Amino acid sequence: MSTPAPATVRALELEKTARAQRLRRYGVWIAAAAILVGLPHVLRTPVAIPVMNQMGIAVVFALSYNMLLGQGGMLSFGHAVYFGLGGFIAAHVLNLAGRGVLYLPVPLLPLVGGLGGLVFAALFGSFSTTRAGTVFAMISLGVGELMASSALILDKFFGGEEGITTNRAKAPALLGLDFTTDRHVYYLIAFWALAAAAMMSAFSRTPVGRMANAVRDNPERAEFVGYSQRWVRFVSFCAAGLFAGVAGGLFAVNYEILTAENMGLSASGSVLLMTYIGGVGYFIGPILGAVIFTFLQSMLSDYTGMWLLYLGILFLATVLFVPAGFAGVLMLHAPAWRARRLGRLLGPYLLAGLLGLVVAVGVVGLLEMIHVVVSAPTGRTAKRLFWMTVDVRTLWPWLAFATLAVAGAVGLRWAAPQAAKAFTEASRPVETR
Amino acid sequence: MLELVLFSLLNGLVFATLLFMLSSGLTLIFGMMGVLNFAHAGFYMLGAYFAYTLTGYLGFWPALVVAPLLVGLLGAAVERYGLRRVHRFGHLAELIFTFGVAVVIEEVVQLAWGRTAKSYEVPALLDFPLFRLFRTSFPAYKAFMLLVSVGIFVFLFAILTRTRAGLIIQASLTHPGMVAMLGHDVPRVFMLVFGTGSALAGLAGVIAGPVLGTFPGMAQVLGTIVFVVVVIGGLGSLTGAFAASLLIAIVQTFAVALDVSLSSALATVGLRMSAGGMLQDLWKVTIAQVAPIMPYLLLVLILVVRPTGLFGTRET
Amino acid sequence: MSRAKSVFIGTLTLALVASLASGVTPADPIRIGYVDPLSGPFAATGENGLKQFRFAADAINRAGGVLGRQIEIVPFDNKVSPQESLIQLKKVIGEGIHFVFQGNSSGVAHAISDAVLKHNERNADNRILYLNYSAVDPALTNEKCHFWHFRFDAHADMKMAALTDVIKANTKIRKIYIIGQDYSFGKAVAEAAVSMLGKKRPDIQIVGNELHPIGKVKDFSPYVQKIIASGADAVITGNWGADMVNLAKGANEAGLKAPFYTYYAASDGVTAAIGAAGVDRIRLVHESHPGNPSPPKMVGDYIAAYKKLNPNNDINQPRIHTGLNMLVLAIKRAGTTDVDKVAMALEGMEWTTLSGDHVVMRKDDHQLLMPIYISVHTNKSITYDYDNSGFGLSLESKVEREMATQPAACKMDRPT
Amino acid sequence: MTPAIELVDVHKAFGRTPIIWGLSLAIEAGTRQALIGPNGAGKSTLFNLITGKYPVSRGRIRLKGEDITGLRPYAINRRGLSRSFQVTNLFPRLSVFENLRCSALWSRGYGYSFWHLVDNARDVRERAETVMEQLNLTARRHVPAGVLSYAEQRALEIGITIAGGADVILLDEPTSGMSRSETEHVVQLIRQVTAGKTLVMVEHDMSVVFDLADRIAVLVYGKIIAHDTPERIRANAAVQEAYLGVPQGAG
Repeated sequence: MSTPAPATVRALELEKTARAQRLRRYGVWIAAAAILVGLPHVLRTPVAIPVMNQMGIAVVFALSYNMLLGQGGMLSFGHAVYFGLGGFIAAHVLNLAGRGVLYLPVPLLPLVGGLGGLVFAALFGSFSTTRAGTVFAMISLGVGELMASSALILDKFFGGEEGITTNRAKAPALLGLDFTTDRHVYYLIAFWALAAAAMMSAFSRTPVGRMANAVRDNPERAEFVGYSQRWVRFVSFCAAGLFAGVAGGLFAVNYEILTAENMGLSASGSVLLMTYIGGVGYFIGPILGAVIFTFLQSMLSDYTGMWLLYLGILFLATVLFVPAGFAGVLMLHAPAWRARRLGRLLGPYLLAGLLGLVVAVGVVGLLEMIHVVVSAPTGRTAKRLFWMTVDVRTLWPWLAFATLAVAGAVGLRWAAPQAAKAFTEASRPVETR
Repeated sequence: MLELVLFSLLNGLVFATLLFMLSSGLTLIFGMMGVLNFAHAGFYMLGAYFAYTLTGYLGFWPALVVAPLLVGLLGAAVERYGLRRVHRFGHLAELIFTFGVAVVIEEVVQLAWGRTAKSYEVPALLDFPLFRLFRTSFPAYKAFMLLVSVGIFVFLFAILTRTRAGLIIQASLTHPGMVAMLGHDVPRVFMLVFGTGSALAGLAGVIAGPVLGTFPGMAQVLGTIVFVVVVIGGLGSLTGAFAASLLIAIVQTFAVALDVSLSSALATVGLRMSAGGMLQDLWKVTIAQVAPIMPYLLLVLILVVRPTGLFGTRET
Repeated sequence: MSRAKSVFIGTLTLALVASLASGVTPADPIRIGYVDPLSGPFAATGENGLKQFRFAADAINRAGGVLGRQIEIVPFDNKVSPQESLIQLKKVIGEGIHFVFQGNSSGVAHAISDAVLKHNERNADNRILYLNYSAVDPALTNEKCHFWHFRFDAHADMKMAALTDVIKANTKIRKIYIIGQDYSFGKAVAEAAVSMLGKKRPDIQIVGNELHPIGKVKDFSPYVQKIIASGADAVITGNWGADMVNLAKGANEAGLKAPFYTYYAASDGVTAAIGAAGVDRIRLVHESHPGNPSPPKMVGDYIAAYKKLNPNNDINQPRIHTGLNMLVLAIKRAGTTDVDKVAMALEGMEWTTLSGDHVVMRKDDHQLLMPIYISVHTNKSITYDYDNSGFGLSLESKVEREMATQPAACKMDRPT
Repeated sequence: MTPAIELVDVHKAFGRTPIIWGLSLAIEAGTRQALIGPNGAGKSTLFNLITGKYPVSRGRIRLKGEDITGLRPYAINRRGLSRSFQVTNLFPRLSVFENLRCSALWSRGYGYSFWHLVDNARDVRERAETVMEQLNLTARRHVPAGVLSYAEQRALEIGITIAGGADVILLDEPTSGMSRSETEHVVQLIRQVTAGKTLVMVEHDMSVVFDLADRIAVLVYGKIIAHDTPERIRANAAVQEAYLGVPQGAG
């Protein structure tokens, strides 16, 4: 017969570990805040702050998307709709504030965006969350296409192709922040990104957040423990729309322009991709994905006209080799970390990584040279590649890059199993005495 | 008016058959493997580009056969060496994988053929007006397109209903788990279906290239319309895909002819909308203006009312 | 300290000194940003534009550059996205570049123009100049004009004024159909056509005024059918890219004989793709001599020299040559690269183009005033074709500068 | 006294095939009711009708006197009825602890709250702890349900059913596929966790049925042919003819 006593004792113990856990959790947030405050002082290139602003917005957007995909199991092709609508509404409100029609300091604008996202998520969610799976995905696709096209047709609200512009410097200043520099905006975005991330993390630990996981796993059973799967999905959907709207509001502040493109299918596709390569199964996944994706998207194009090709190859490689995303790879190493054996992995990983790099150099070299042959002006046969200049008319660079690619691949075939073996070894649980 | 209706109908038919060629493969892939194949339009594009190059060496007619075969082989290879490995990671991984394939195809096409549009032309043999009625002529090539897709439809139906492979495919459409238990090599069937689907998309590209243009954005122009057809028709239903192709093509074609807006419609019944406010455009937009987005409206409406699509039996 | 270590540190110091020194060499080139699509579906246009800029810059550099410095074109890929353009603009600013050319898409142009204005207002010590060589929405030099934007292409209304002059003279045209992409430029074309035709030829009937979504129409047959049903004698369209190609093809298939007056139906693959379907059907309104049938010598030489270097591309935007040379002249006259002073020098500047036309940068709105050419797509007597297709543009008529000039409606704030 | 569950003239047909045929049954509150019958008799269908998974074709169903006909499963659950499934039906990616906690949320009044943190919800956590203890799964608290052993999953299946504290509990073949000793353990468990509640159970293992049940209803081809105490059922000729046929205990 059960006596409540042992359970209570255990509960008390758990209380203690829970408290430790909570402390650790707060620690993470405090550390994140410290890093965000310090970053602009460390990264001093002029491009760093604009790129970090972009990343901050993407992080909020991707996290909101993962509330649907990772937490709620809803694959959406139209999440940018709520980002865009939130942004448009924020831009219009900012314009009103600029004209003195209403009083609203810029730092509160993301809330307006969030409200806009929420209202429209509630509207479209009311009929699209009835089902999960493909039906949901396809309705989101239809809604996405409809809204993106409407943005070009409904000229007055969406401003047609050139969109709606606004001016954050004209709105009332708060605490002396007039947002005329990117740095001001950086701190605004950093604050909201952190706040939104904390709230989204908290949401996943609320009853409805937990039930979103349950409904994702087994909608039928969720109904038999008292929850309507439709309502659970609807609440998640609205929350995701809210935070997408916050991201849209941040976008309005940062870029001071909203266009139809922000609501389009490619914007919705990007957020899916960044969330996926980051890792849908982990809270940190979308953050990693957004940072990496944004970085590649805005920096890769400085170096090559074929950056999309490399991005495509990255998707393929991610799906094939690290299907749980970058966060998944990191988390796989938790056992090895706990066993304090990460050091043993350094050698094999370094070797495999180096060989992987060799393959990449070879492949990139070949592709870039083909690109030169196909599209450069006649006579321009020289190409700067990896800090050297090669001439595509001569044979040796072709040979060299091909050799690198093949040799690297052969080496990797040998080194990868070694690394995998080392990983398995290191992840073995420590024998308890 | 008769002229407009007649030719709209004919054009609608031609467009419908093109849609069907694309969606037939996709619906089988979707229905059997549950994969939202984003690379499908990419294979369509490859078909057009392969045919463009092959036409230069072999002429149009051999290219008509060879290009789809090449695309089909490529599709089968993508399934065999890519999708099959990804399959165990779930549908989402498969979707991202096909998305990656789509991006790579589009970029490789630009790498190989350059970024400008290609002058892939209607073959001389078919480059004449078949008949002329009133002021409009109907090109022979379009009649040829009609003929080919009707042929494809008959061929597919025969395969699905008369052959052993077809029966296996049908069985796996309705009872996905059962076929493996009957001792059939499911991965092989998947590869075949994926290859055939890609080949059909390639064929659509070969045929549509000269009419709709052969350029790097051709896959994107087609965009998601094929998904719309497949979903409206019902996942895995060939008949559904056929009906939905017709429906969408006809709706789109005839919507273009309708210069009616909400305000003009209201005006005929005596209501006057005062134009004003942020959404004033909503009243002024004509049906013709929104014709190309009608399919998406249809998609949402149909899915809300009937989640299985018109002819489907399953939801996912 | 070991010998190897000291050698290492020595080398490092040397390298450092060398790199610092190289940072202040007087021969530092004047860098000019080029923000346009270099990837994605519109990359063909962007890449060809970049090549034409580099070609023009090379000629300037061979002639000694400006202020004793060379000029360098620095490309930035904006993927024709307004958002991405702003990111690239931040990079431009971060790299210390002060002059930016952009042309593709009026939507992007609005975004950049607006961002440049805000940036210059907020950063008086670090301004940038936006040189628009191709985005033709009239608003850019009218209600949205500002001091740091200059346009080197004739805007949509100027081109329409020229076009309607030609139509005015053609008494055979009684019914006109207007079709365009549903966005600012398409609408601007339609509006201008309706109002100008109304003034110049009130007897002409507008039998259709159609807008369709950009890049979403797969099959243009239904639209062509509508045009045929309307009995139009001529069609005006601002369509570009695939929308233009497919419209022309649809017209050809259905046997629609009416002429198409267009803005962007040439080169970058469009000419080749339209091919025979456009012969004697497509008319193009543009800003320079098309090179056929008998081009001015300068135009011919320029095209030939470019073709020799870039056999797969065409000189389809001679305004790139005009814009870059005018900027260089302004820098020379200002004697500095200070943005405000260069802009002052550009105001009112006169220039003779390759076609031999005298053009002038109007001070009131920063719009280059120029004559307009109207040419026909053909394969007859073509010396300089497009896309190596055998098809090209042949001059039909020219509308002089005065006729094409539109009143300036710009209220500009100048820096004091 | 109002019956816990009362079915009045319930019919159910799939397409043209009738499965349940004019069935009426009253289950007294506080009893352990077993439902037996040959395969295909409609036992699982009956469960699905009572719990709202399928709508009835005709007839009424009452729960503690309240009409619940046509209500959705969650609405019925909220009125104090909970069920388990014959084929294990858990939240596979959630841990054992989360499975139980999610199942206890609604009944503790948290609803669709997004203003509470579950970690702070002490009552729910303690409930989950208690159930976990009862199921003997405490050592497995962090393990995702999907990777538990079969017996553990079956135990968790019951745990999810009872965690919400419903007073009417329906168990669909709780011991199916279990070894003798596992079965004994589960029977113990059921006895323990359903004390003072109404239990309705479909079961094929006759020893379990006769061990646990206060009352047994025999369902054959969509009809109740007998409903009585175990002793009387054992002696009932009609039952023996229609169903048992073989000596009892063959299991």
